[in-house]
Amino acid sequence: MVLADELAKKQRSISVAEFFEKNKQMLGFDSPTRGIITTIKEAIDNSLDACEEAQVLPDILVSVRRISNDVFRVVVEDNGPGIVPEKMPSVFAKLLYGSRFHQVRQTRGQQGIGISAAVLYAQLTTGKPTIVTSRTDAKNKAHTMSLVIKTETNEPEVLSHEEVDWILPHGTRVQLEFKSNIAARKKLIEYLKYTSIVNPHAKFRVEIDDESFTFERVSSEVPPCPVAIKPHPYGIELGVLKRMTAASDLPLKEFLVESFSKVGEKTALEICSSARLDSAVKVSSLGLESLNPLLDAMQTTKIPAPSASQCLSPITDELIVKGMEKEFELDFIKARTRPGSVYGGHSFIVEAAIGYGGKLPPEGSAILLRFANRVPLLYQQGACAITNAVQNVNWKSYGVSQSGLPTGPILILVHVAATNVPFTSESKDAVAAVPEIEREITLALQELGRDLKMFLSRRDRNKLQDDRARAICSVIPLIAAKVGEIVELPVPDTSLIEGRIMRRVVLKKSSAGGKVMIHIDNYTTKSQEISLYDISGDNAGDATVPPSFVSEMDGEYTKIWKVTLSAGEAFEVTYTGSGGGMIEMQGVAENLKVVVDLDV
Amino acid sequence: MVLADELAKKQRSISVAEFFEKNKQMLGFDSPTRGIITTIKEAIDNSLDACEEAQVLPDILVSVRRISNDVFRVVVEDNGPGIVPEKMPSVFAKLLYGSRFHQVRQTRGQQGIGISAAVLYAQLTTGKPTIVTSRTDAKNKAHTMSLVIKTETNEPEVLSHEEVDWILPHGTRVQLEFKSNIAARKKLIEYLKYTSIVNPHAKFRVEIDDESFTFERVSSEVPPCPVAIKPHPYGIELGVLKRMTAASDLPLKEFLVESFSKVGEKTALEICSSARLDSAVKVSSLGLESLNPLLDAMQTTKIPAPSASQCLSPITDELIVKGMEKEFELDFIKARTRPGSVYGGHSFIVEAAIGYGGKLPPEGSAILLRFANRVPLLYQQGACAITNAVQNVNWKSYGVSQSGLPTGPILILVHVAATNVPFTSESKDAVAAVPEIEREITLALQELGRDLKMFLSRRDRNKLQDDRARAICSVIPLIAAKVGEIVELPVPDTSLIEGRIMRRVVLKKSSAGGKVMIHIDNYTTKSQEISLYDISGDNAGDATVPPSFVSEMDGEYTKIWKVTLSAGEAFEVTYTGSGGGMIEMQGVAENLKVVVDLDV
Amino acid sequence: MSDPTERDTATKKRLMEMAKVWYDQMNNGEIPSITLPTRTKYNIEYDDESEVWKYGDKESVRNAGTAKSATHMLKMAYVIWFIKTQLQENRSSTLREMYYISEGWKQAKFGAQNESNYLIEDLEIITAMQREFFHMRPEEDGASIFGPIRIRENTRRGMKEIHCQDDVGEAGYNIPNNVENVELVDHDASCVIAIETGGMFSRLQENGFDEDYNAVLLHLKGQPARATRRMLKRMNEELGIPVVVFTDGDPWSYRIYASVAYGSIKSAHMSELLATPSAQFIGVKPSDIQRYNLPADKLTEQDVSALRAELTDPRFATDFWRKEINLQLEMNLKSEQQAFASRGLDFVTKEYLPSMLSEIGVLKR
Amino acid sequence: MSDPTERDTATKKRLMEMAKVWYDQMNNGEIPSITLPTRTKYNIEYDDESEVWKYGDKESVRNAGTAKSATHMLKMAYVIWFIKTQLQENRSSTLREMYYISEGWKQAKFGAQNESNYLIEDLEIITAMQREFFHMRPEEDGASIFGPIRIRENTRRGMKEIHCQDDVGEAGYNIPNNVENVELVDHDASCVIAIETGGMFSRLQENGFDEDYNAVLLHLKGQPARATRRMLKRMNEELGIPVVVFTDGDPWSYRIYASVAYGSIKSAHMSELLATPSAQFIGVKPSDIQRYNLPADKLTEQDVSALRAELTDPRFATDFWRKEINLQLEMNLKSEQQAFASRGLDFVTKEYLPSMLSEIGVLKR
Repeated sequence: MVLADELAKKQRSISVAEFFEKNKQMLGFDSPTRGIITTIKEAIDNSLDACEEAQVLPDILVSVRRISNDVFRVVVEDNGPGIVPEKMPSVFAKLLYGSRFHQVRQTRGQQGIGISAAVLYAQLTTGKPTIVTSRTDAKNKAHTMSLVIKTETNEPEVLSHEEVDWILPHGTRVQLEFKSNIAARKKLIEYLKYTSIVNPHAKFRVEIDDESFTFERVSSEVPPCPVAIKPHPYGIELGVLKRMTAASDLPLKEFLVESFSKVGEKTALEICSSARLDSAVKVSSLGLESLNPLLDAMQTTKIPAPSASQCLSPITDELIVKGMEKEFELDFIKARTRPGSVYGGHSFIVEAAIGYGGKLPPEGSAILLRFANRVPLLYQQGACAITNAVQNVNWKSYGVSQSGLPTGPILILVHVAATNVPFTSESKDAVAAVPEIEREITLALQELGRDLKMFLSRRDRNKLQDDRARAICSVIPLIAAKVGEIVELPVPDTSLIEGRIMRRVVLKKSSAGGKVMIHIDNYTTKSQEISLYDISGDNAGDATVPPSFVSEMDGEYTKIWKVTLSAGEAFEVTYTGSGGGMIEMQGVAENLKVVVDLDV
Repeated sequence: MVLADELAKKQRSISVAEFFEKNKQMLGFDSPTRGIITTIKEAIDNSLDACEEAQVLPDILVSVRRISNDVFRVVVEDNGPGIVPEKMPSVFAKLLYGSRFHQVRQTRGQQGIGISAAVLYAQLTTGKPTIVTSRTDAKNKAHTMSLVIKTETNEPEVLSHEEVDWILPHGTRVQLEFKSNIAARKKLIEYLKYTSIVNPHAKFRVEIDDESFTFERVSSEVPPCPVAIKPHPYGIELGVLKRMTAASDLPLKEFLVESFSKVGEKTALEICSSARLDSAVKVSSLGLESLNPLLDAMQTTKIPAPSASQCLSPITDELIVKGMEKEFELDFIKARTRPGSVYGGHSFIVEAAIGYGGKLPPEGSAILLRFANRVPLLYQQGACAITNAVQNVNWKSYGVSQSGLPTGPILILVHVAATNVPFTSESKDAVAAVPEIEREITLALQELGRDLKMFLSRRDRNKLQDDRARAICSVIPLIAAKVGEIVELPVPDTSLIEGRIMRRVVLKKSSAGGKVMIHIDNYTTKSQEISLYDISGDNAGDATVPPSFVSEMDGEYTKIWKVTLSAGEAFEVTYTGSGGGMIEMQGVAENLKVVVDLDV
Repeated sequence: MSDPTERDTATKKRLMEMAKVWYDQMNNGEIPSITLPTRTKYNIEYDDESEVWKYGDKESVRNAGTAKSATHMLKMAYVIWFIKTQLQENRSSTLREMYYISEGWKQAKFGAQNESNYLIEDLEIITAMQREFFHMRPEEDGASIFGPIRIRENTRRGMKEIHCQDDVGEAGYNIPNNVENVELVDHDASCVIAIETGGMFSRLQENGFDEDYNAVLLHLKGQPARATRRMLKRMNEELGIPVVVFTDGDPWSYRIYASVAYGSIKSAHMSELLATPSAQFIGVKPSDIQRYNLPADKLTEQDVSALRAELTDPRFATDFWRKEINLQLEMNLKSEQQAFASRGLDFVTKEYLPSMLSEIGVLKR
Repeated sequence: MSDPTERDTATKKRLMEMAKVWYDQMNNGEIPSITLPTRTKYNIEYDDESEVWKYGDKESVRNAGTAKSATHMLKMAYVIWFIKTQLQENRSSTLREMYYISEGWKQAKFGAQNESNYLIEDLEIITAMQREFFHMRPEEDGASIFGPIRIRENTRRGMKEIHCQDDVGEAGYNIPNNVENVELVDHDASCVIAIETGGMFSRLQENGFDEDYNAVLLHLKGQPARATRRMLKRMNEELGIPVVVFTDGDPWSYRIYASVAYGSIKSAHMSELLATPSAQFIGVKPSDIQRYNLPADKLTEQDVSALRAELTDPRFATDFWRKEINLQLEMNLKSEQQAFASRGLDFVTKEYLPSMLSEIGVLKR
């Protein structure tokens, strides 16, 4: 027997479950800490997808409880449409099984691996089966199954199955036990916070051991469920085209119209003529020598982009802003949803948002939140096309400093929604470097950058105007006093300058020789109703104009005068006192108000 | 019909070929450039593995030829054992099919994905089948098949099959066509260079378009083929143990001895008693309540590490050094092979080498060559545990500067050989962060660091000795002259100092007043045979000792004196001339030689 | 205006006129403003009449329209007021003292030392008067003088008459910080040699160069103080003694020469008082480094950029300087004046200086 | 050794003795070597007898066993030879000139200026002689003096007698670079006030402090030159005038005081000649910043590390300095002496100095 025969005996098929059991790091189960995050993420992805399909407002319970030293029990329960009992074993205990892989539309889960991989990981570390309960409608009872995966064959094994009563009319609950540690807590909360930003219609109740809290929904509209569409001719690859033609019994023109989106009769004929092929030829008869020009023609003929509106479900500007406002305090916030675009035949939409100022840390790199199909990406930021695109924007031209990422009090959110998100690995941590996607991210960020620049320069302009007013009202009188002293003449009156230069309401307070003087000039062109607040240790008992209201607390007197000044009019009050304290006026627009405390 | 029923209709199995066709970036086919490298790498991995199994010295041809604008034809041909015709379709056109996945031993390919993924990529981009030719021995003819993968089912389809004459008695040739571009050329040569370093027994002939060159072998010994062993009890996970016990009909003690490596009767009994289990109980009857303590006992009982020598095939220090010497010019080179170790029940060995100086770039970060199971890792250096371990070594304590990686003229090679290398993804670019592996890399590098430090300090010491000699022979005579002038006395004789302090042969040349004087002192303890070379414009016609040989060229005279000096003896010659030129002596060991040209 | 009282009255009047302009502006409801020439090297021009470089036509207007410039004007008002008081009380002070006194000026307090310096310069420009007239004393004294010249100094302790060779120690006569108080009585000098380094000053003294050639030696002590430049100007103008400048061969030394001969950019408004246009350069030239094979150092990055800046400086826009500076950039070398010592301690007094001084026509022996 | 010829002969003898040691070492087949005290602040010790800080017992031996130190000794041999020649020919030169002259010394040529400086210091230590004895002239002159003291200076142009108040301009008498040529004739002074800044020197002069208190004012011009320190020492020792030091309140100023009073680390070997142990500090103290509420600046990083270094400097190892330095680090502030101007231009002469001088017992009015 030759050696090759001997070797041949050892050759055999490998079950995909075996493969991933041995290579669990590829699925995001590389450490016990990460395993718990990945599991919850996969379960929540499924719940949110299912609720969307059923057009139900998601109400999801996440519970993590330590049941022995290193064993944790995780439960995720939703109010989705439920799963019919016959499909429960395959959905939860067979890798590469699912409803969404073959559909061209945006979903969170795509690969049919996620939750089954969690089941595999659970049985590997604790030997315990996963317990799934599901109910499809109020008329039926719930079904509870105890499931494991037969690794050698990647087939589900049902250890027990019973019908049970359940409080929910429909929904699914999955319970897994595996080894982990509590280091995951912080990351888990981060994951839930970000998930809740991009799923503003979902409510999450969280129980971690004895602690419980809630992420509330800010929108009560269920986003429309993306509808599956046909593939787009652009970016279809030769191998796929060959398979499609071989399986079809249609003539070429009809094949094109039927099989692809956005191809009507006219476009189909254009493709045929460009490829120099008879539009009536049976496509199953086409060989490579015809398919090659056909593919070329499909990709060079002008065809509209697939209508992203059907198959994709962007969050929309408005809801992104709402979600961000809920979780962050910001001075500026703006979001953009780009028009749909295409890469390799897959539709996608990029959404982005920028937040600035507020409670964000004033220094250091921007906070970057990455999302794909409404799922937050928590790991491998450095390897992600989103990060890359953010870094390639020239932020300096928008008045923001940059070192790789932009720096300063900035938050950047980028959401890539696609019928097929090109992840760099099954663990779905990072988007691969697809030029079309990077370009769209760049465009979205550039639009937002221009808005941010406008905000920043408006802020600077306001500062400048304030500054000018302050100069005129507080410094020029001092110059006048000193110049008067030098030339040995009476101090010039500077109110003319104030009046001419500015059209504002000027409040001045000064004290000297045991007298306090408050003076208001209305240099604006309109009448102003002013509430003057003066808080100090003086009771102003002898005020030349008695205050409309006085109150005392701990020796501090709050005096309020209600004053109406028509354009050009002035108000003045003096009283005996030592001054100090604070002074303010209400009722005048912020940008028309100048308050000068000459004692400070 | 409830919604769940509707949804259930869409749920179905996904073929692993479909999955990877859609997610080809996960397998290292994310760009056309990278696709060509990945393809060649997978083919060569298989060839080298097969040659090792057959104990043949690999002779591998790699050919890349552009056949149209963006279509390239790649051929890889080896002299391995060949593949029997029945297995050829599955080996090349079915993902997750192979001989090495289930074996516990070191192989390059492990996953049964690689070459089939290349076939999938080829048919996807060009629609062309892959042509495989294989012959198992001289008595049989070769078989040629034209193969594609049926994506929907992940099954091979044979488009043609014929027997052909072939010049090789045994071997395999695979030919693929796909879209790529020539940007891959540099990376390809880099890949082949590095592959040849860690496979010093292999010869590669390379043809890229019209250019061809060869990487020769430096060792004619085929490395022993690693032998598959049984799994080790450490690091076996509960799920796997459960499966093993369920499938066995042995009593516990026999099960332990039979199923695991390094478990003898004594160890088995120890495990049983530690787990408080009867050694005679049938393992198939054990439930989780018994398996949990059994697993604990297996992992806490002291069991020797698996004998890495059988299942692993390290390159060995000696051959790493040879391989590196072949490709780099270095002043220092040292390699270490660590003893075998274990992570999660998998045996592994770390080998490392450090090269220093020579033609390496004197500045910037060290060059880091990463290898896993004799395969170079070319991408994602930053994400790799090897890089991490190198960076965590404190290189400064070995006299090497560091900024993340060490810096300076340094080359670091790390090879991880394992029965299962924990890659971060199927594209096998980076080793995952397994603490046991990182620890072994650190230890290997620390050992090498100490050697490097010794080399560097020896080099410094040599410099110091040279410096000392130079001081004594060239500066002290000048001090003597000046001090003589100051104290107004004859210049002191410094030869006593020279003789006492150094045990060297000192050559001095000086010229003054139209006379040239050459003086040699043998201060060593041995007799020295010296050839004195004096090249200058002087012909030394009147030399007090006539030279043994004189030649003239362009007015330059080469004068050679052959002188034998016993210990303590001196030689002197003077002649009329103006000096200059160069002077040197041969026959004296470099570290015993001091040449002082007092005119310079 | 040699009478101090008269001088003080005129100064006070000028300052009050300036304040009156602002006063009137404000009374008319205008924001007060001042106009100043732009103070950069792109705005200095050669004045044919006085033969010095002065500020050109480029002007910038400052008005009190922003908090920053209003505060600036407020500070100027305080400074004018302070000077007026000082003149009235016949006191004087240093800039640094005024900086500290401003502590009590509330909003008009100076933020940093150089702010008060800059303000005084502005005032000099606007009033066309020297700071010495304001009784503002510079921090640094002037240079030392050693040579055949007799002066009379009006000190606080009375009038002192001093001969700068006979009545002083080896370190020479120290120029006081206000040269206006010095009267030049008589002299016996063929030229004034302004020397950059103390080592060279001593060398010429030791070698008797002042006696042999009737030269007045003047130690510049680096970038020359105002008092030094004013003194050189007066010796040249009032006594008609030729002035030569002997420095190292590097860009900083050329600037020393330029500030003596053409005036500095910082005080271009004072050029007529401070610059000595006829002063000639006899320092180490790049071509000397070659000619005498002098020990030299490589140029630093700062040197190179200083040389480059000089190429765009109008004061160096002559064939001589362009040629020498370009040569220096090409050679990438600089030498110190003491480098002549490499050719013997007497080389500089026996060979270099006599030949240089004859060449430029200062010595006729 | 006031007679110059005698001094030169002794110096030459000492240098030749030193060379003879090496000569004998070489003739005996030994590598020539020299022993020097370690020149760091960890090796300076207080000498009870002379009351100054000197180098302690820590020594380092240099021998010609490596190319570097052999070359160093070769240079030293050349320097000794050069000085010997200079003494014989009665010439002098600056360190910088010697540096350039070394151009012709082949292997013994200096690589950089500070190499020749360091070598001369080594020679001073080994021979226990001042560089002035070697006819090596410092670059910088000494300080200016203004006050009731009369000196006689032996110049190259003969003997000059000068009264430092009556015979000089306002800038005062310039201390020459070799104080050994100055004779102190008589005085009418209550104290010498060594002042850090020119502004304060002029302030005291303007306010007539020298006349009112018979004080000799001395402008230190920053870190005092050797000539200045020697002059202070001599006025204190020969004439018995108390010396006080009036500086800014920052670590660099404390070092100025320390170098006057205790000697500098660089010239600890010369402490007996240069240090004035009885000199008292009346500069701005950190506690003054609090007491007088002086305008102050934040300490820079350099300031802080200089203060930290002073805490480990044996010269500052007294309760007074430890308390003040720690206070300063705590306050994180420093002030200049002219900051007293914030309390009026007369404050320093009417209040601060009289009270300080009375407090330390220098003034008894």
